[in-house]
Amino acid sequence: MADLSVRLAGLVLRNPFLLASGIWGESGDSLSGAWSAGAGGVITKSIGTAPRPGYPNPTVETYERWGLLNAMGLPNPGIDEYPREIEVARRAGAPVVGSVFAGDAAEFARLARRIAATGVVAVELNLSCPHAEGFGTEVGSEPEDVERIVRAVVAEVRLPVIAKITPNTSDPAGLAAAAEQGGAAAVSAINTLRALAIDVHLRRPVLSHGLGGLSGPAIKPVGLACVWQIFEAVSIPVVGIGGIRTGRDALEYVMAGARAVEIGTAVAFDGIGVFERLNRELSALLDEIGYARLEEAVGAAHTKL
Amino acid sequence: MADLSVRLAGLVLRNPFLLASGIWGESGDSLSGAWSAGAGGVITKSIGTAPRPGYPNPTVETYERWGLLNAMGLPNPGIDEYPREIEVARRAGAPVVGSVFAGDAAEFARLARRIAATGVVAVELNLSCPHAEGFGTEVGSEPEDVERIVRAVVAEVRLPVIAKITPNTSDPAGLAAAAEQGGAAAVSAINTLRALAIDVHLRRPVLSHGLGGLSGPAIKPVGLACVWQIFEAVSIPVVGIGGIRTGRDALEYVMAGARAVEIGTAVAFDGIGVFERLNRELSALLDEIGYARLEEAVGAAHTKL
Amino acid sequence: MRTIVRVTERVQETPSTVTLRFPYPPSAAPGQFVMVWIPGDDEIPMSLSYTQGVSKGITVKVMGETSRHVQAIEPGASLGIRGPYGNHFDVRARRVLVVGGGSGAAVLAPAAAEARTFGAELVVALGAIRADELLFRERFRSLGARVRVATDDGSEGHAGYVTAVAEDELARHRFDAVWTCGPEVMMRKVLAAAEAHGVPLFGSMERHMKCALGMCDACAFGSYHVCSDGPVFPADRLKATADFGRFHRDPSGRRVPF
Amino acid sequence: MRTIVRVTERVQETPSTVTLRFPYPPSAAPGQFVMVWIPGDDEIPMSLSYTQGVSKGITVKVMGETSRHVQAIEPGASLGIRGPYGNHFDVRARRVLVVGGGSGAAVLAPAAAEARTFGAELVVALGAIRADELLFRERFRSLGARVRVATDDGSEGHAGYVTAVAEDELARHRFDAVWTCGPEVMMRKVLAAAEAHGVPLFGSMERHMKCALGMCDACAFGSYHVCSDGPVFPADRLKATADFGRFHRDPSGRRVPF
Ligand SMILES: Cc1cc2nc3c(=O)[nH]c(=O)nc-3n(C[C@H](O)[C@H](O)[C@H](O)COP(=O)(O)OP(=O)(O)OC[C@H]3O[C@@H](n4cnc5c(N)ncnc54)[C@H](O)[C@@H]3O)c2cc1C
Ligand SMILES: Cc1cc2nc3c(=O)[nH]c(=O)nc-3n(C[C@H](O)[C@H](O)[C@H](O)COP(=O)(O)OP(=O)(O)OC[C@H]3O[C@@H](n4cnc5c(N)ncnc54)[C@H](O)[C@@H]3O)c2cc1C
Ligand SMILES: Cc1cc2nc3c(=O)[nH]c(=O)nc-3n(C[C@H](O)[C@H](O)[C@H](O)COP(=O)(O)O)c2cc1C
Ligand SMILES: Cc1cc2nc3c(=O)[nH]c(=O)nc-3n(C[C@H](O)[C@H](O)[C@H](O)COP(=O)(O)O)c2cc1C
Ligand code: FES
Ligand code: FES
Repeated sequence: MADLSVRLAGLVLRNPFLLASGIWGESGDSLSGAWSAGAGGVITKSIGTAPRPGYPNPTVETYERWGLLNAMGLPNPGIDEYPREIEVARRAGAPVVGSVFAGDAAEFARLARRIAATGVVAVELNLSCPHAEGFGTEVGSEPEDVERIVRAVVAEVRLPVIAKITPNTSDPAGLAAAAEQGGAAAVSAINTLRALAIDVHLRRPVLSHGLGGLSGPAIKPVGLACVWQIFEAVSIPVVGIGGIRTGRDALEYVMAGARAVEIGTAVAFDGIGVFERLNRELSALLDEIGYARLEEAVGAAHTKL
Repeated sequence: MADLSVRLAGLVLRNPFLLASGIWGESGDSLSGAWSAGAGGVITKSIGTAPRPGYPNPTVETYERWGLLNAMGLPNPGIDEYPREIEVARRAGAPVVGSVFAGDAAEFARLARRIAATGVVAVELNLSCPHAEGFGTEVGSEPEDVERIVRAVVAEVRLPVIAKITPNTSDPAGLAAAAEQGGAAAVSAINTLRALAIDVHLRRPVLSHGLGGLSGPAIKPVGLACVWQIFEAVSIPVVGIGGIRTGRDALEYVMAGARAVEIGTAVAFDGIGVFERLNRELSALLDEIGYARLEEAVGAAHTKL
Repeated sequence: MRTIVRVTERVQETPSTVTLRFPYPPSAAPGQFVMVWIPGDDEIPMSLSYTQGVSKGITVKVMGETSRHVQAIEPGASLGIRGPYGNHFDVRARRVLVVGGGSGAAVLAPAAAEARTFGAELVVALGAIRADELLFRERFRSLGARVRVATDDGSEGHAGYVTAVAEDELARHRFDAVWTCGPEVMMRKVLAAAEAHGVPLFGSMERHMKCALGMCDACAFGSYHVCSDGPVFPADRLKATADFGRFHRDPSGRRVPF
Repeated sequence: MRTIVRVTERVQETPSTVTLRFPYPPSAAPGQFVMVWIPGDDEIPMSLSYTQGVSKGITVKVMGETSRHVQAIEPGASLGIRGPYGNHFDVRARRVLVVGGGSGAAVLAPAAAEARTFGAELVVALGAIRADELLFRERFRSLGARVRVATDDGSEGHAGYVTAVAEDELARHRFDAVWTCGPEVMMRKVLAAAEAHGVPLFGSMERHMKCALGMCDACAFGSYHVCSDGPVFPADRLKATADFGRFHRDPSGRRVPF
């Protein structure tokens, strides 16, 4: 049985599978449910300064069996109410990473300080939501912005800061390098790809917001490329995200350079039991290939080109 | 039977389905084969100044049933030899669009002039190949570069110039607007998404070049979003590309703003017979929805948001 | 993927409730729900009130803007449907007490209909604010059920809550199961009564829904998600969930008291 | 998607030719080919020389760097395999003349083997530069085929091209089909002879291959693609294609004469 535990920016995770932000992340019971189901750690829904209802439905659209579009619109209970949810998850023993979104560096710093005070083990900055006006990609597409935001947050909190990078860019590695420059302890990639679904009979976009983000198996090759490029550009650890559904998918990310991975859409497609299966599959695969510890495989594919 | 013909930048196409660049595009017989099979027009492989063998195999990797990765490395016979292939296709009656790639504006202009002299009906500029050092995305990711290249080409040729835009950017609409500014008669989008495939047993990337481009059904929602955004930003016509396999896919692109579409990976997945099927399906769908002419549907989804 | 369906039939069931029928081939079980998209407007969860055959149905009570729009829909209009989602009632019970309040009867009627095909004996306790708002009374009757009603204003049957009728039935007769849907305060009382008489209870829950895929957490209900673990919950799960009858979550995920 | 296989067996067939066997479950027909990836090196098309059962095989002649690497592979090594691709010989013929030059026998041997299971009578005309380079001679014999050979250096059989043997057989006997694989100049001659005697011919072609998916155009052969319309072509298609025996395309797509 291969050792799946990983060290990530000072944390030790029992396995590399983190619940991705935005999935099972609004309530403390759900966060602890993901932890009981076998996640190595859980990331909260991205939390903002005030409660947000998000966009009207339809907010999701499945794309065949290989993708999912969403434009939730960053619904969240707001930083005043949310700490009680984190508390519930913490009491259940889950290592909780607090995700925050904001419109500028000062707001990011304020939110990060508040969420850091709730006992989370790290803070993830959502610099990459592709469909929320004034947030996400809109503040995270230029290296200077990323560096400034990360620097402002790092100055406020003692916890590891993880910058979540957008794939909707010509240079993901440049954004990651800017995050490193700003003092990030790790970068995570990718968030969803800007995407659209149209209903030809109704002659309109399906999602109420029009544009949304694509996740799920369809984006795995794009996520792998981002992680690959980022791994070559930075020396801080990388967290891989995008379309992971099997132990093999996860190992592909690890070999591309990820020390840990996040699981999102697979929870919708396969249920929360996916965490247990991922652990089982990854462990069996490492045994088969001949790795005693997952960490030995980090970046393994880079030595070959 | 709905009328599928479209006018595009002064051209009249019998139907909106163009053979995409890089597919069946190295030989004149193949180009005319696609035309006989029902394409509305054919686009050549991207041609450069000198012959290029491309990267060593493996150059392609299929991704389940919904995607394809490739890093061909822009193999092409070079502009000296290629005109004979165009001649073969022209003699068969096919409207041929000449695609070219180059490292800078001057080389683009020289190539465009040469290919324009072969009797093509338009020139497409590959500003978007994601995996060829010194070409494609590397010269087409900044609006200023796009504008300068397009301007240089437009100054050299009397034919409509189509700028093929990359999706590996934070702002596809900005690149399209730059192309319009430079004098492009149309923009086409999207080229492939930067992507990677890793073999965990061999611990290495599958494609010899490492990074490649993702095409096929997986990228359709991303292509639709790009076309949607571009349609809102420019007044020149848009050619939609990415993952089109059915008449409905094509109509989604048209409603998002495309006047014509290009078909690539579907030829690999479904064979060249896909053109006939696309024509049939699109025509039936327009009848069902109640459009007499495809052109009425261009951008139809924009009125609703 | 949504399927765009055309409404084939519209039935005004009560002054505030309308049934829409439309062809939708996927098979469905009573208790399951669909997400109903009113193009240009919201998409909302609706139980299937007709589950058998191709012609499915939903029965909509005016609650706010969107349900008002749904009600105004005429035959020929297009709806986007996805689903069915969620679990369902076990319709192979023998003696069932059905307790419905308000639009709750919408999900209980198809369950009763399918239970009849397995030969169940049905007693239905139906509550509404007024006699003319009693939903599916005739439908239950035509299934051979014994129907007892309660109205808030006493315009018919028991004057007051339907819970009293349910308690009375449980005290007098033996049942194998209680199925209930309605306001959570109502369901809490029915649960207490069923428990007192040792009868297994299954209640159909509602929470704000967005994805219906067990992902977005909008419908979080304690350690469950109504969209994927429910909407039908057995008594023990309801009782184990502190929020039951007390708190739900608004669209931002804030926990708000009923 | 490639399948990574482990080589289980390596057989030195002739001084310049090696067979590698490996477990690869997908079913295959004789004539079809696979793309063989030598990790860290190129990926090249190879006909399956063993098509039946799980243990497939390829038989590789040294042509350049990659085929030399393939040859050097020992049991236990990993190869990436995708396919099988392309069409195949119709093995339900009754009297077949098989004409193989050089490594061409690699694809003809499994066709002969499967034809035997349908009871075909086989005559094999086998050519090579030297006697020790005659590929699969014993394998054809053990199938019950009558084997005639030709060597460029006259070290065995007819001294000269195998086409002379084929012409001789066609002149003397009646055949239902000719199957051929080898240098295109050779196949051109065999085609002429088969035509002269009114015997349908099928030839297996080679072109530079990249995608093997009928997409990239690397293997363009007139209006056909060898990877998806071939590799086996009937005589009329070969004749209709001006490039046959005259031009192929290099990896850049340039048309170059043989
Ligand atoms: C599984 C399930 C099955 C349901 N079945 C039926 C049914 O068969 N018949 C019926 O009349 N009603 C049913 N409902 C309730 C119905 O979804 C709401 O009444 C409807 O969404 C109200 O929308 P509105 O815009 O008119 O109301 P609003 O004015 O927006 O709000 C009125 C009430 O409806 C609730 N609501 C609004 N949007 C949603 C949403 N997306 N998800 C859940 N609740 C929402 C609000 O929380 C509020 O309590 C069901 C709900 C769920 C969760
Ligand atoms: C359908 C098909 C089936 C084949 N079956 C066999 C077989 O069973 N046994 C066998 O020994 N050979 C077979 N070949 C030929 C074999 O693919 C080449 O000999 C091999 O690719 C040579 O590679 P190399 O790097 O050693 O040679 P190089 O030094 O690269 O070149 C030597 C020759 O091989 C050709 N070649 C190189 N790469 C390719 C490629 N990707 N596709 C096609 N030709 C290439 C070159 O054009 C040149 O003519 C087949 C070819 C095709 C198209
Ligand atoms: C419904 C949904 C909601 C999401 N919400 C957030 C969010 O609030 N913050 C964030 O950083 N990412 C969010 N994401 C992105 C995911 O965390 C993840 O980056 C993306 O979905 C790709 O991973 P996957 O393919 O495993 O889903 C969301 C994704 C989905 C599908
Ligand atoms: C094998 C292959 C080769 C390609 N070569 C080129 C090229 O030379 N020039 C170019 O502009 N695009 C090239 N493309 C991109 C396609 O033209 C098209 O933009 C992309 O594949 C998306 O469309 P699809 O999903 O229909 O394949 C190539 C794509 C593939 C799959
Ligand atoms: S509605 Fe999204 S989890 Fe239930
Ligand atoms: S090898 Fe690509 S078309 Fe045949």
